[in-house]
Amino acid sequence: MPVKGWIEVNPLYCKGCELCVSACPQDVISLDMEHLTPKGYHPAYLVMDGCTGCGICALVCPEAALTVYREVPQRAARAVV
Amino acid sequence: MPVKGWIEVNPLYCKGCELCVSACPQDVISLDMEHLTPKGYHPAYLVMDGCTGCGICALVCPEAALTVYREVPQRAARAVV
Amino acid sequence: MVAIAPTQLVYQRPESLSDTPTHYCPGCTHGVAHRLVAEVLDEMNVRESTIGVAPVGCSVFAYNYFDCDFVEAAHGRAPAMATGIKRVLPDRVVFTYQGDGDLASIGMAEIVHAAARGENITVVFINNAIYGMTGGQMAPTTLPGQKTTSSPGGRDVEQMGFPIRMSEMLSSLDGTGYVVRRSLHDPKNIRLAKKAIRLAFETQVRGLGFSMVELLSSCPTNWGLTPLEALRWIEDHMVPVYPLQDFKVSPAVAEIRV
Amino acid sequence: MVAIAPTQLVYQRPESLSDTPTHYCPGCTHGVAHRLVAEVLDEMNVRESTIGVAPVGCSVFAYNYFDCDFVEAAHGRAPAMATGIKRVLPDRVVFTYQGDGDLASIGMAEIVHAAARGENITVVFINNAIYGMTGGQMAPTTLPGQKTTSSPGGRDVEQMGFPIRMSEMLSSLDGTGYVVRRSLHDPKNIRLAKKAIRLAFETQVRGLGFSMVELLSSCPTNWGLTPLEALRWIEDHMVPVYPLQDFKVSPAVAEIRV
Amino acid sequence: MQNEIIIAGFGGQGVLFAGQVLAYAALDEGREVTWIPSYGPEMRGGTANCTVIISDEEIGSPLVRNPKAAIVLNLPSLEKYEPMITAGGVLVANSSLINRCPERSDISTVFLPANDIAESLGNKRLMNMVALGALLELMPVLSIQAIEKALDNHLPERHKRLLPVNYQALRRGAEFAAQQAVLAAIA
Amino acid sequence: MQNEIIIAGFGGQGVLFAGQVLAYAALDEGREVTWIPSYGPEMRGGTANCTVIISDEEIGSPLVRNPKAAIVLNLPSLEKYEPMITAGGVLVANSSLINRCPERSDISTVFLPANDIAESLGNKRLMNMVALGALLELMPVLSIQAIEKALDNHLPERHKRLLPVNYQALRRGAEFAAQQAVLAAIA
Amino acid sequence: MARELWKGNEAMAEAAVRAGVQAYFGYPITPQTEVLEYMSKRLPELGRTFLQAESELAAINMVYGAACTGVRVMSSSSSPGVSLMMEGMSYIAGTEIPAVLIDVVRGGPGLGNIAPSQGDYNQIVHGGGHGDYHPIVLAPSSVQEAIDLTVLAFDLAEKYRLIVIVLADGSIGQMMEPAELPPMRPLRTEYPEWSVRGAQGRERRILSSIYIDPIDEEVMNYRLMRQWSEIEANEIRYKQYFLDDAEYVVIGFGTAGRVALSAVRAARAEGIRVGLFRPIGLSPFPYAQIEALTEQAKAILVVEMNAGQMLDDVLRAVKGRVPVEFYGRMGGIMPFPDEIEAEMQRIIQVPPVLNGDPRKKWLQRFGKVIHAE
Amino acid sequence: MARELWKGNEAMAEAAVRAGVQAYFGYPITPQTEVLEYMSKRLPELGRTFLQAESELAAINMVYGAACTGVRVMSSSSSPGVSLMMEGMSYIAGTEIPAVLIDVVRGGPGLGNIAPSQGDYNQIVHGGGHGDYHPIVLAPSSVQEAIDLTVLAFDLAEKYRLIVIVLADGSIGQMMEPAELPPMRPLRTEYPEWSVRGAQGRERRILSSIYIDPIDEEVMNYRLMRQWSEIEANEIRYKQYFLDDAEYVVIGFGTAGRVALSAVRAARAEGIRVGLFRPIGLSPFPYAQIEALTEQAKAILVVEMNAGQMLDDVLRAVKGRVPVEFYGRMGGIMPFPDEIEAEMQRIIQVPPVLNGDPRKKWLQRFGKVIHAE
Ligand SMILES: Cc1ncc(C[n+]2csc(CCOP(=O)(O)OP(=O)(O)O)c2C)c(N)n1
Ligand SMILES: Cc1ncc(C[n+]2csc(CCOP(=O)(O)OP(=O)(O)O)c2C)c(N)n1
Ligand code: SF4
Ligand code: SF4
Ligand code: SF4
Ligand code: SF4
Repeated sequence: MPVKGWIEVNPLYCKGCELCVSACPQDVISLDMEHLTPKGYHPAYLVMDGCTGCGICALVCPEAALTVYREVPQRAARAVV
Repeated sequence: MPVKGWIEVNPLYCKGCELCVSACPQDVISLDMEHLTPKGYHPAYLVMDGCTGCGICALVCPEAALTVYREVPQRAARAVV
Repeated sequence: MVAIAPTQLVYQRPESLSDTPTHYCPGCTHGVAHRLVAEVLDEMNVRESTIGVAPVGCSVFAYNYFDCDFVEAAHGRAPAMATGIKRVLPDRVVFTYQGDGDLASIGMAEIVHAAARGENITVVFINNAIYGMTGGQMAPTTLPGQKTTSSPGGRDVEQMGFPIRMSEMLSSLDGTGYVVRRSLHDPKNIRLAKKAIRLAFETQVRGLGFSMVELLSSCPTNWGLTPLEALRWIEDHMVPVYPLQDFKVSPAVAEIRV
Repeated sequence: MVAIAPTQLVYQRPESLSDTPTHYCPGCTHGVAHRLVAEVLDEMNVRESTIGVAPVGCSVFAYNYFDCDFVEAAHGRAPAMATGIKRVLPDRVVFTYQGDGDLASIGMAEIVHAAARGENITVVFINNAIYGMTGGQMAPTTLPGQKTTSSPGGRDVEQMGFPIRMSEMLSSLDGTGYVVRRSLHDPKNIRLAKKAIRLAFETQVRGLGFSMVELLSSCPTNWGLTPLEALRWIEDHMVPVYPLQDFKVSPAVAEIRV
Repeated sequence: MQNEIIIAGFGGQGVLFAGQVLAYAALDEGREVTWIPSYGPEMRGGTANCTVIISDEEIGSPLVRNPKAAIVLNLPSLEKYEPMITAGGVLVANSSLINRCPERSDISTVFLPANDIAESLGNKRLMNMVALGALLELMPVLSIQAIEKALDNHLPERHKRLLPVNYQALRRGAEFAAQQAVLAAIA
Repeated sequence: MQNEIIIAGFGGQGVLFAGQVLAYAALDEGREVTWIPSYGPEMRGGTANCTVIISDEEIGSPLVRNPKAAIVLNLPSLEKYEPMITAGGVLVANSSLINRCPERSDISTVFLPANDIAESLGNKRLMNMVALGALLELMPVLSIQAIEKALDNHLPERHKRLLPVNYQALRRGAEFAAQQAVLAAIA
Repeated sequence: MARELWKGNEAMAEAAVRAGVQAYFGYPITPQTEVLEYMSKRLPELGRTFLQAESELAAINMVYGAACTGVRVMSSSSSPGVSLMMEGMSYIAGTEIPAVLIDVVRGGPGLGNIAPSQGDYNQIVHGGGHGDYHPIVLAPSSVQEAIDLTVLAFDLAEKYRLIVIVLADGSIGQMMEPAELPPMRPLRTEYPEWSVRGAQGRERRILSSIYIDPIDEEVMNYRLMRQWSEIEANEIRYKQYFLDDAEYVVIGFGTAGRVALSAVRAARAEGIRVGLFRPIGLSPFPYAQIEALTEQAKAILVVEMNAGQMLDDVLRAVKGRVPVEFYGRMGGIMPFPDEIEAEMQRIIQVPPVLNGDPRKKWLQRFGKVIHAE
Repeated sequence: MARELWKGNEAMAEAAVRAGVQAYFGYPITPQTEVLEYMSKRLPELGRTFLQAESELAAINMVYGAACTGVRVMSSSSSPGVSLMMEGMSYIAGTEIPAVLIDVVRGGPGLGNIAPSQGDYNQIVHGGGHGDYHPIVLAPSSVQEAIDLTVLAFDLAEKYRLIVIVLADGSIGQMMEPAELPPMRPLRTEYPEWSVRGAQGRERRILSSIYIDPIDEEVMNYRLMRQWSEIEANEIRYKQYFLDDAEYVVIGFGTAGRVALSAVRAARAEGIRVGLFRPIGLSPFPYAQIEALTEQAKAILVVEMNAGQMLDDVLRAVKGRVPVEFYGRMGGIMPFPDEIEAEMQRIIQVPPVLNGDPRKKWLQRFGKVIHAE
């Protein structure tokens, strides 16, 4: 069972360039056509489950708009705690 | 018997740098300590026989002060005439 | 009560970036280059001893986006300005961030001499094959045949000259310690670019001479492409002309382990 | 009557030199370079279609010594000025004559870009490792350790930078057709230098791109040597740092037979 | 007699072109005219605007603090220019992107969904023409015909096929403005 | 009371240094002084000169058209400066390199073989000191002793060993001038 | 040719083409770039020379070279780029050859911004490189004038063998107005007797700015100054509006002048007897004409888009005979007509006094205008 | 310290060292090169920074960078090299940081020659790069003054955060005179609150000349102008000679001023009541002081080693109240005192009239002086 991850998109920075959208290996990011950022762009967001927290979206993001988290598998978790 | 040659030194240009003097394979050029050029230099001149008209002095002269002549050996002479 | 799985932070915005949003066009990889530099400053923990020199070009406002001391140079003179700073503050980390018009056109003399002097500075060179800020004129790095607003018929190399490969040219100078070219068009290359930027800064802090990382970067706006198409364009058209290689890695630099 | 042996003229002052005596110091090989260029203009019979561009440096008065049209450029800008001339008069022969301070220091941007553009001009580059006219300051080409009036302790490459090898650097540019280095320190090398100058001008008249001949030249006055010692100094100290080679001979140029 | 019109909105909303069409039409009608844009990098992403002045005599300043009319296609532009318009002037505001009503009562206002009308015509880039049509209805400094002629004369060849729908856009804008005026009168 | 001295000759004849020695001596004597050279590339090969002004008050112009005295070490310098000297002034000319006599009778002149005297002292570079000695004999603006002190104080270390012969040169010049003056008086 | 709608920058470029410019060398810079872009398309079409130089420094030296061949040649730039041309301009002046430069001024100093400004007045009119020389400087206030003056620039440059600078500003460059272009002139086929084009069957020619002997340099400087006196006599240009019965005179050039025109019209509408004097040639400057105005004017208001650079020249002309007041906007801001009208009203209500420095007085008032204190 | 014999160029260099210059960046050019050569030896001895830049353009931008760190930094050059620094100077002004430049002026325009001249007055005092700003300009007339003004230059540059230029000429640079140097000042160990040296435990600092919004640029320009008014009030410098009872006034700066002094002394010796006013600060210019002189002077003679550049500023100050005459030598020629004395005699014999342009009148006469016609 794959690790579970998620991203936070900071609307202050995101410009809806879609580079993360096309870079995401799991294809789980897309633009949110319902909302506009303060600068007037449609921001990226996680459309569905499946994010593994691989961080590739953050790697390609020109605006450093992304924060990426990952759920720590139990074994690792102990290590962490 | 080697070809006979000679040089003319234009005192307008010669600066007595002695580069021709040291370049001359026959060692027949030297500076004329008796005379000064209009610019106040001791000019180069042919001190003795032996110039073969090889033209090396002219090749190294920074001032293009030298004209080089050579006597044409009889055979060649016909060709020339 | 329910057990909550502990979570781990995979990536967050680097500290060395200020919280000012950039003015770059959506998808412009200037932003990626900024981020990578900031990550390296964080990792090397030199933000507080770093002084950046911004160019004239789209990145003219770079000083707003980094959380370190910054100065703004005249067009093309960033290497001279950086030299002035580094010479009086040799223990600070000094870097310039320059576009291809700034560095390879008007600033040619200053970059060549900074490299020849072995100035201990790091140069982040953004090669996007065009003048972005002024609206898409030809750069020295513009590709043969490429249409720009000042080469409307496409760059005719016979009339307008050949693309200049700065990294190749500068690497012939003895003062250079580390000169490489990387690209920002996909995750793999972005990772390699970051490694290179790290090595360039390490070269500087060790006093091993002039270091420069040339980065192939996109200008979707003036190329008239979407951000994604622009990345493809880098891969398909720029990389063949600007090979991604190490052009100068001095022996001392080769030994650096990070 | 006596038979007079017919005589043959082995060498005489070239027509393309005016009859003005130079202001160069005795034994300065600037004069040799002038002579060779003039001989080539004679041989190619292009004196009347040639326009020379003089630099700022000891050869600032070059225009007085050649019997062809001439202009005098600002310090380092000869390649730009030559470009302006050549672009409006493409069928004329345009050459610049520049010292190492003029070409390699202040004029770096202009020479690099003229080369990158493949400007169809010929550059005669006099490398004497020093600033002659201003009284012997350090040039970009000054040798490591060499004492000059602005590097009184000798050139410390760590502080003052490394010698710049212009021919090597420029030959990396696609616009160059012919880039070589020769020396003026003895008859053999002077002959080779002349051949190179001829080839450079042939490159231009055939429209085969930018051509440059770098000539290692003496500055007895500022080196503090006699003219003869100065030639030795070239051979012993300069040639090892500035190898006498062909750095760029484009295929088309390689085919030229003269 | 001089009329000043400011057209403002996001870059890409065609505000500069709308102004040029006005200017061309004025030229073709033999009037004096100036068109002056905001220019430079701030256009990137940010807002763009242009000022068009149409007059019967040599025009002095190409900029005015208080224009006779303004077309505002987004909220920032409304906030910037509504207060500037001279009393008795005209304001055309794009309700598609502006979520609050204009406030002034001493000017005649059209609040029209330019984007929606344009999209209903199958091309949202026509919003500028819709707004222009509305303006001319309330401020007949030039006839719709003149604008159409200008479009015909100056639209780049490759866009000529779009002429009819541009005409439509102008008229739809004008009609909408006319109706609103009527309603205003009734109310 | 202000005295102006011009020293002129070929580059390499030490005219600039002779002027500096004068200036140093004046300084050590607490006088006001200026030394100004001809400078730049024309020195290469060509002629060099410097003007020294010694005064008791703040010196205005560092150049004068008509100096009180001139030392000329070659023909061009004689031709240039002889006519310039103020009436009653002093001219020291180097007969070793000048093949014609000075012409003016309204100034006191020394025509001395500076090169030959210097060579007789075993070092022809001393010709400038010989000439300087002669000048001071006719125009005692400073004492020979003052010059010697200046040489002692300001001659670069590596040349210090040459001090005695420099002194000699000064005195030989002075003596020659004195004799010539006597002869002139007799004649 | 009929009137068409032209953008200032493109109009100046096309005007140069019509005037027979053979070669253009330039470097991009806002707000001038359209000149270069236009030339990059137009000149190759005509088989003439366009080259984007590596810098303004290179561009002016390319112009220098091309000018030596006797053809019509030009460059264009904006403030920072023009600063880089100072050495080259001095060389061109010292070589006595013709060249044309367009400076589309932006806000400064330094990188500043790209908005319209007149901050280069001093550098162009008084500074302009080392040594004793003067360029002719022409300041258009409309697209039509920009066209006419660009053509004139080439004629004057050639007539007097010097640099002529068209000093525009960002608004002239970016504005569109109806304008008429002159017919296309044929390119020259004969070249001046000084031009360097190869010594084909004639004595060689040399073009240089060196006069190593000061005596020669002085003679050359004298020649330049004598010629300048001639230019001062022949090449004064200005336009007057409503001056016949004017008691108050506004003086402004270029865009500031045309903005002032609106203000003057408005004031006239209220019956104020005010007129406008707009210098078109800034160098040589219309000193005599302005001095003459002191006989009718109760006061003079100078309006500029800078901190009062032309003001100093006006003061020289006025010789303290009538009060001079100043109003300027700086850093890329264009004044609105109402600001200038307000200044006129103020001057009429509170007649200004003779003594005191107009610039200092303005700064006192101006602090409040921009809420700087 | 005792008086020693110093060459002007070396004296200025050592004065800068004593004043605590931390870094020097320059490029060789006659007649200034000794400053660079001296620094190349002296600064490394002291462990300070000397760097021969690749050009004047690079040098001024290195100065710009070093100045941003808050240390004392300078460059030096001569006319053509200074022209290449115009953009950099404008940037330094726009960034409001201190820097010192020495310009040892030579004959121009163009390459011209290397002889002493004052031909850069306009470029330095009025021109000096694009945009609205003023450098402080100090003009020494002796080696001692060159020393004192060089030290002062650093103090003023720092006090007002701007460029101060020491405007010398070839003769000041090459001349030797007795002079006394100030004691060595300790290098600074604390740095101004604006200096960029790394954001160690503080907010980051940015130094830039951009104000992309004209509103901000205008506020910055206003700040510069307000400060300049302050400088005009505080930093006027000049020296007066024999003026108390003078009926005729000679005005000249730098070397021209000291040559004039000889002429004035000679005239006084003949009982002529003439005095000398020598501006030491050229920017700000002593307008008020010169205006005041019009109350005692029957006529004013301006003497320069150029074609009358400061003359225009004198005319502005004089406001046409007394006749002004001009005498200049150009292209690298230094006037002899007798030329100036002759001019005074002429003025006394034929009292000059108020109207007419002094420069034109001079040119009329001057043609004969140099046999140019
Ligand atoms: C002296 C000078 N010349 C020209 C300009 C105008 N200018 C600003 S940015 C720029 C080129 C920018 O292109 P590049 O360096 O490639 O950076 P990019 O915008 O593509 O990131 C130019 C020519 C200027 N500001 N200053
Ligand atoms: C803008 C400018 N900077 C500096 C100078 C002074 N200058 C004249 S020649 C020269 C250098 C000459 O050296 P180089 O080019 O090597 O030629 P060389 O004299 O050795 O033949 C310099 C710095 C100048 N004339 N103009
Ligand atoms: S890459 Fe960054 S800026 Fe682009 S859409 Fe994704 S989060 Fe937004
Ligand atoms: S090489 Fe030439 S200049 Fe030198 S001595 Fe010989 S002839 Fe004279
Ligand atoms: S113009 Fe090009 S380089 Fe500039 S920000 Fe936009 S995309 Fe990036
Ligand atoms: S100084 Fe040197 S380079 Fe110049 S002429 Fe003399 S020897 Fe030749």
